[in-house]
Amino acid sequence: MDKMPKWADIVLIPLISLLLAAFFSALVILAIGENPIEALNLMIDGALMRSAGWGYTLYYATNFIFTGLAVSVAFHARLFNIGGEGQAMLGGLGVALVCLYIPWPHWSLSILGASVGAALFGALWALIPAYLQAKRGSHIVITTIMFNFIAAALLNYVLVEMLRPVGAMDPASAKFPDATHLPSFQDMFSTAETPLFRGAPANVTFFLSLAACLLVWVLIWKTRLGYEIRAFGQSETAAKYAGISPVRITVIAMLISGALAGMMSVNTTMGESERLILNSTEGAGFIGIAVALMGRNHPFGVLLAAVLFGFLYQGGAELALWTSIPRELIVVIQALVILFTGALDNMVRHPLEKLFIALRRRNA
Amino acid sequence: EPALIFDLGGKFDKSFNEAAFSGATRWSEETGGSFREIELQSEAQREQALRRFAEAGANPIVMTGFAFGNVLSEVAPDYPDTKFAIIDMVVDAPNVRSVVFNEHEGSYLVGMMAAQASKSGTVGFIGGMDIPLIRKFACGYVQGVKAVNPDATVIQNMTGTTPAAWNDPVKGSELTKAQISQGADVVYAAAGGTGVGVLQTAADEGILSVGVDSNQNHLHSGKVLTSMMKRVDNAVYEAMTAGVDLETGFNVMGVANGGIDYAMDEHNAALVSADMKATVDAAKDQIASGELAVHDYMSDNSCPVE
Amino acid sequence: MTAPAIELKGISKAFGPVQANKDISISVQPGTIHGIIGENGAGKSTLMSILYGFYKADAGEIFIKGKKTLIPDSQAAIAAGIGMVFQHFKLVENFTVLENIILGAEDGAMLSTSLSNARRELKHLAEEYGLNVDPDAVIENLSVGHQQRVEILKALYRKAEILILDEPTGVLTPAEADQLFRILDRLRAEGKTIILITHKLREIMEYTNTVSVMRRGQMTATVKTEETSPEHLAELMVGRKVLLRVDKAPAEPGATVLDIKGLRVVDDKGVERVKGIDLAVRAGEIVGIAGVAGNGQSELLEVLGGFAEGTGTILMNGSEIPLSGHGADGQTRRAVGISHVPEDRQREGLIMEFSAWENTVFGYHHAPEIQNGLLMDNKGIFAEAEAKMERFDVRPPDPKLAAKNFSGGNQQKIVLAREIERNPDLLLIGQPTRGVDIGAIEFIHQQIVNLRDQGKAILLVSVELDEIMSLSDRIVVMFDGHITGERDPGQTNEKELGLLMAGITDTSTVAGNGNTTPPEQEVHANG
Amino acid sequence: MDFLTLLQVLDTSVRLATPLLLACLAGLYSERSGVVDIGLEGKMLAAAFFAAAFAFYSGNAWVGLLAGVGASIVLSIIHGLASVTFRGNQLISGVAINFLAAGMTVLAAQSWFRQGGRTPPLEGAARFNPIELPFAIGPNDAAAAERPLSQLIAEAGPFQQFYSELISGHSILVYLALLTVPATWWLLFRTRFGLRLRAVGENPAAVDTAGISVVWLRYGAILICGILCGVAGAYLSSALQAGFVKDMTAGRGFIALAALIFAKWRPVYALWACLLFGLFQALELRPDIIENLTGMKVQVQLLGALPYILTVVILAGFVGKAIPPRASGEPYIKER
Ligand SMILES: Nc1ncnc2c1ncn2[C@@H]1O[C@H](COP(=O)(O)OP(=O)(O)OP(=O)(O)O)[C@@H](O)[C@H]1O
Ligand SMILES: Nc1ncnc2c1ncn2[C@@H]1O[C@H](COP(=O)(O)OP(=O)(O)OP(=O)(O)O)[C@@H](O)[C@H]1O
Ligand SMILES: [Mg+2]
Ligand SMILES: [Mg+2]
Repeated sequence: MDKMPKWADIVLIPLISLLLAAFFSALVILAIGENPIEALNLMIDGALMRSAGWGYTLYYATNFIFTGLAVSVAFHARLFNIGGEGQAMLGGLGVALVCLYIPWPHWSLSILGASVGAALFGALWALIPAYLQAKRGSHIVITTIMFNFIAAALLNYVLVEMLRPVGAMDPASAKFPDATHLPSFQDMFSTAETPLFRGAPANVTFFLSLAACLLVWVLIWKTRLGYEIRAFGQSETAAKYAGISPVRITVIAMLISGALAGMMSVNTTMGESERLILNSTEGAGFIGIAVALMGRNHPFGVLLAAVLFGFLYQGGAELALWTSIPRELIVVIQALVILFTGALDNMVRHPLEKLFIALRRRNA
Repeated sequence: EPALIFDLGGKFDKSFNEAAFSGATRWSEETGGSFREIELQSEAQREQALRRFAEAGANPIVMTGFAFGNVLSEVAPDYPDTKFAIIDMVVDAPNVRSVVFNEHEGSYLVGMMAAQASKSGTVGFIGGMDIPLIRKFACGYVQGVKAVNPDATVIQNMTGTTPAAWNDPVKGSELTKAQISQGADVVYAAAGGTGVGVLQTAADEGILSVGVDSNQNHLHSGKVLTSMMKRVDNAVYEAMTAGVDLETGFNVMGVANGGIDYAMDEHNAALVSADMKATVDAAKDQIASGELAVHDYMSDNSCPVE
Repeated sequence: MTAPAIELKGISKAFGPVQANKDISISVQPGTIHGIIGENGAGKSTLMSILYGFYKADAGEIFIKGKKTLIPDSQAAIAAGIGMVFQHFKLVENFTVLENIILGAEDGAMLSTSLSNARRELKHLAEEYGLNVDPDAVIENLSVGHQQRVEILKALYRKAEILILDEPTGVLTPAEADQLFRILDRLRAEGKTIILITHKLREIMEYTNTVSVMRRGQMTATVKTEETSPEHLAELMVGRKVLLRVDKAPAEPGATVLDIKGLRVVDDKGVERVKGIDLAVRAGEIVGIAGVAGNGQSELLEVLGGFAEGTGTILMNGSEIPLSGHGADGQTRRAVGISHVPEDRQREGLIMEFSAWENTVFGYHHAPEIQNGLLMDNKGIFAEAEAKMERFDVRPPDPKLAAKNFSGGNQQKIVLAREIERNPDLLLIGQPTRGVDIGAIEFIHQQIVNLRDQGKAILLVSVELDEIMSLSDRIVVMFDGHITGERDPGQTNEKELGLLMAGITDTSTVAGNGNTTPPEQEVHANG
Repeated sequence: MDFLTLLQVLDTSVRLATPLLLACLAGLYSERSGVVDIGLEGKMLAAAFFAAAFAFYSGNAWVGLLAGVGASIVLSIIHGLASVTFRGNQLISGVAINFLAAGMTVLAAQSWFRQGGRTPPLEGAARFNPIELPFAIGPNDAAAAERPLSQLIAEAGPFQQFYSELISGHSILVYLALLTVPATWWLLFRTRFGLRLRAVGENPAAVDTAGISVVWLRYGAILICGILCGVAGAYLSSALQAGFVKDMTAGRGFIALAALIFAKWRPVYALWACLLFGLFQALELRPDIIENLTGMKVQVQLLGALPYILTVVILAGFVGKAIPPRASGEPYIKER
């Protein structure tokens, strides 16, 4: 018999954890002498009450969907991919190379090419940690952390020494050709009478991320590979018994994970900055962890959590713009969400389990 | 209402951004006006900050730092009624005023100063992020040093290749120690917030330092030889004073028009002898009159002296 | 009568929804060996762990020598003179014997004095009880028997008056077990009290003074050993009269299905576990492999099942199958007609978090008939699972329930349903009835025999001799990675097999079919 | 490279290795007890901020140190709650703590000092200043001689150079950190506490059944970890630097973690590993030396990434296998 009903596990616990995180965030805001209610209003106002606000919210959400999916696919195989950041950085490099060195006739083709480039580079960056974990038992958490740093150094080198146009100051590549410009929400939904999403970076990549959600859902719950990934994640010995190769699954799951993380760079590098800049990932790889935890590793949950974090990001930026609350508030909120939904999960779970068992005893 | 956007180093970097801030403060004190400001924390905020200020009706919008160049050239056309001023970068748009400084001239002057103050004949240069702009500082400085003492050695280091290099005092401090151990007894820091560490360590270790952008002489009174002043404060002050009538186009600030200078005050009076000052002032006049041309690294991406 | 050494009153303990102990009372006299028997999961270990302070009881009281004693942790238990040797040893593997012994019982904050004192004391104990171990040996280099000695020494070093042993002989050879019991006898003679958990009715009958029987978390009876019989104990254990005898016709072996030649297996620690085995299994026969756990049987099954690697030759229906590298995996094995009921269904045979229906294709998820284009035919699998669960009488017959929520017997039925219904040429089956209740045992045995009667080859591994003897058409005994003998179940007895299991191949003195202990009595003790 | 240059580089290495060493030993206690801590970075960062803030307010570096240690301990306790009491995922907890520290330090700095997420510079007694050992040549001698210190040292004999340049002139925390190495070794391998600590990281059930509380042992280790991280952070902001700036730990917590693996969870090896990584960081500051030595331009990025690359190589088992304490990373769960 389960200790508690399924709905409690997938809805109640995350909700309570989220409320706890929100409560402590409010305390933090109070502690720095601001009003949490006002802050929340400002965030909602800036992120959700204007179409441009949504444009930013969904732009950030797109990143988080990709990295959240990346973390959750690996999680299904019991692999903690903390290297989304590095994989996304390399993904950006893939995008840049594809956009800069291949003459694209139209954006619809270039986005495909860039996606392949991003996925390939991201996957490649996940391959070594995956291989080392599978073959040599090197702990993937440590190796992926190390690979984040190595990626930063590598990207720095490539940008400064190779891709930076002569005489330019920024460590950034040249601007991509116009043919690679992705339609933004503004391009797609604005009309002369009703300007929408003005200047917001959300772009067609958002739909790509929705497709990724769907694909991951099918992959995990409808295909043999997904079945094997989940089986391996639950029990490695059983997987071996069933003829599922741990090496193969570890590598494949990490490749998919890395590819997804890399894909977020299509959004940032191609969709927004239209050139490769140094820090385009801005921690989205790590936020993927929070998103996956909150979304219970389910693509739909990831989608919801990503939008929530997109809201936090955009709202936080607005706060920084109009109040003296620094943008780091989001980092704190993010930390609290990870803490309560991830690390302190049992703090909420155990009392609830006891409650449900007691309830059941009484009813029995 | 004007707005001021600080680059990643932050408002209190004791140098570049702080100079901009003091210009704005001077304006607001003199006029009683108020201005909007934001310190950027991330790359993605650049565009957002520009747009939100523009939409909120801020005018003119002043920003410090070359990194805004790309974004501004995209945003400016969307808000034709808003005036923008960008410092350290040229953006070609009808509603943008681009302010650039002849840092090489000022660096030349402090280079002369450093060479005269040095007993060991070895002086140092610590740059922030390794970009052409900072090489321009370095190149001017070396020219100044060699003008006084052709045999002098100049040790050059850059803090890094990423924007983090503007804000890494630990590394600034260690680089200074490294230069001291190589014999340098005057170091010039053109490194934003990193320079705080350079000046601190120079003071700790008993050598002289040269500040940058703002007048940094007071940071360690009696231990900072002088500062290469880049009157970002003036540029901001002027932009804010002009308000919506801000004259757009290209604006070069140099020794000739007082945009660039070296700092003398009570904190370094004891360090600079009348002789030294006279030599430097002579060069300053020559530069102002055009008699002496200091090579600008960015004109051809190379420096004639090492 | 003196005050009992231990008295437990009304002990209850729940693990989440599982009630492991329910209102248990028991009293143990000093200077006796008290046996505790019961099926797997009956709650024996839990009860003893409560006594040792490892778990905290939800309710109940503990009296030591007539005095009410609170045992909130093991420290208190040790102080009360209780020592426990757990089913799974609690040793720090990369520490030395000495370090393990002083751990928690150091004299003073500095190690050096503790170590030298302990070294002296250990010498004493070794001489007194014949418990010889090298104090400087590192635990992971010691044999299981020696590790157990360290555990006993640990207890004695802490001056235990009451010693609890949880299934101490499961991992020992018969000779080692004999030696253990000699030590226990000596301790009893000194007036120490011993509680012995075991599944082996013979040990109970031979060595204990009293015995308690547990069933489903409750204590069903406590009796004097001399006043009971194995049959009676078995009945107490399962709650009804049991008479288990597998009805089967004589085998009619056909062609050789499986032919093993010179098989060797080295485990991941580099230890050779199977040391050159030749064995053939024919269609229509059940070959049973007997042996003490850890003598290479498990590794043999694993290599055949494709999830461990080995060297040598294995022919399946006449064609060679790879033993390492490409093709040496469960998928390929299944493709050539080998099905496998693994020894540990919870860790190997099932994904406990998966629902029952998902588990019914585990290992066969690549089978073409359950695919629907690129995707898996989940609807079809579900329907088929429902039918299978019906046929195998899985209770509750709910395919959506997670595997972890079925009882052990029903979990085993799910695995069997999956493996048997594939209609394999060869069925590998390890410990088919471990932790399964008697009713289900009957059913499972019947299924195995039916499969044989359909002309399939079956290779059975079980540590329960009785199961081997009643099911097999041919018995092969393994010891230390070798086959030490092959016997006809009708022509042998437990004594003879026991000797073979201990590696003694000269069995002329005990050979024959004069069974000393009829198998059907001992079967109940399978639990 | 001449002797003096070598000394200078080593001198810098020692300074830069100190925070690594403290954090590495902190991690050693934690992991030896079975609690993996990827939150070293966060604890150091929090400590760096609070140390600087309180040193600034009080004008006393020791007060700052206490505050830093306090902040680090608070985070340690959160980690303990998550990984010991509530038996959660230790990695996730570590990630959360890193973010918490990264965010909170800037929030607090901004709210207290309004200087863009930094503290005001520390001066005088608010910092841990270099200690000049007896008979060493130091700034005082330089002032007396009215000549640059570097010249005085350059003219001294090799032993005096060695003594004055490398041994003398560090802050007290550097010497403290170095002393922590033998102290840790002694505690770990010569005392009862050490025996239990090592045991609980290998097999908590063995410790538990021996009548020792796993929870308290682990909290003890976590506490020591907090203290050491606290000192490391305080060192960063009030000895190595004069004040706190945002993200000033700059990945040192992770390098310390790497060093811990490199050191195979042993204190003396940890010292060497941290000195090696300190040397990398020192060389990163002196590209001239590398260029002279190797005769070619070495990318600074490569140098910066070297500790991480080395760690991966070690993890891959190409240079001796690193086997962590067996129970590390796993919460001790008795009852499911
Ligand atoms: N630590 C635990 N957490 C949760 N449930 C447990 C735990 N230990 C035992 N159980 C459950 O409690 C019940 C009794 O288990 P226990 O180990 O006491 O049985 P046992 O009689 O010793 O069985 P065996 O003969 O297999 O050793 C079982 O259902 C078991 O699954
Ligand atoms: N305080 C010390 N001073 C000098 N050398 C030491 C000191 N402590 C240890 N060593 C030596 O340094 C090496 C590493 O020591 P460390 O403490 O890391 O492990 P160890 O004591 O060898 O551990 P173990 O007991 O597991 O073998 C060993 O060769 C050890 O003898
Ligand atoms: Mg048991
Ligand atoms: Mg020194």
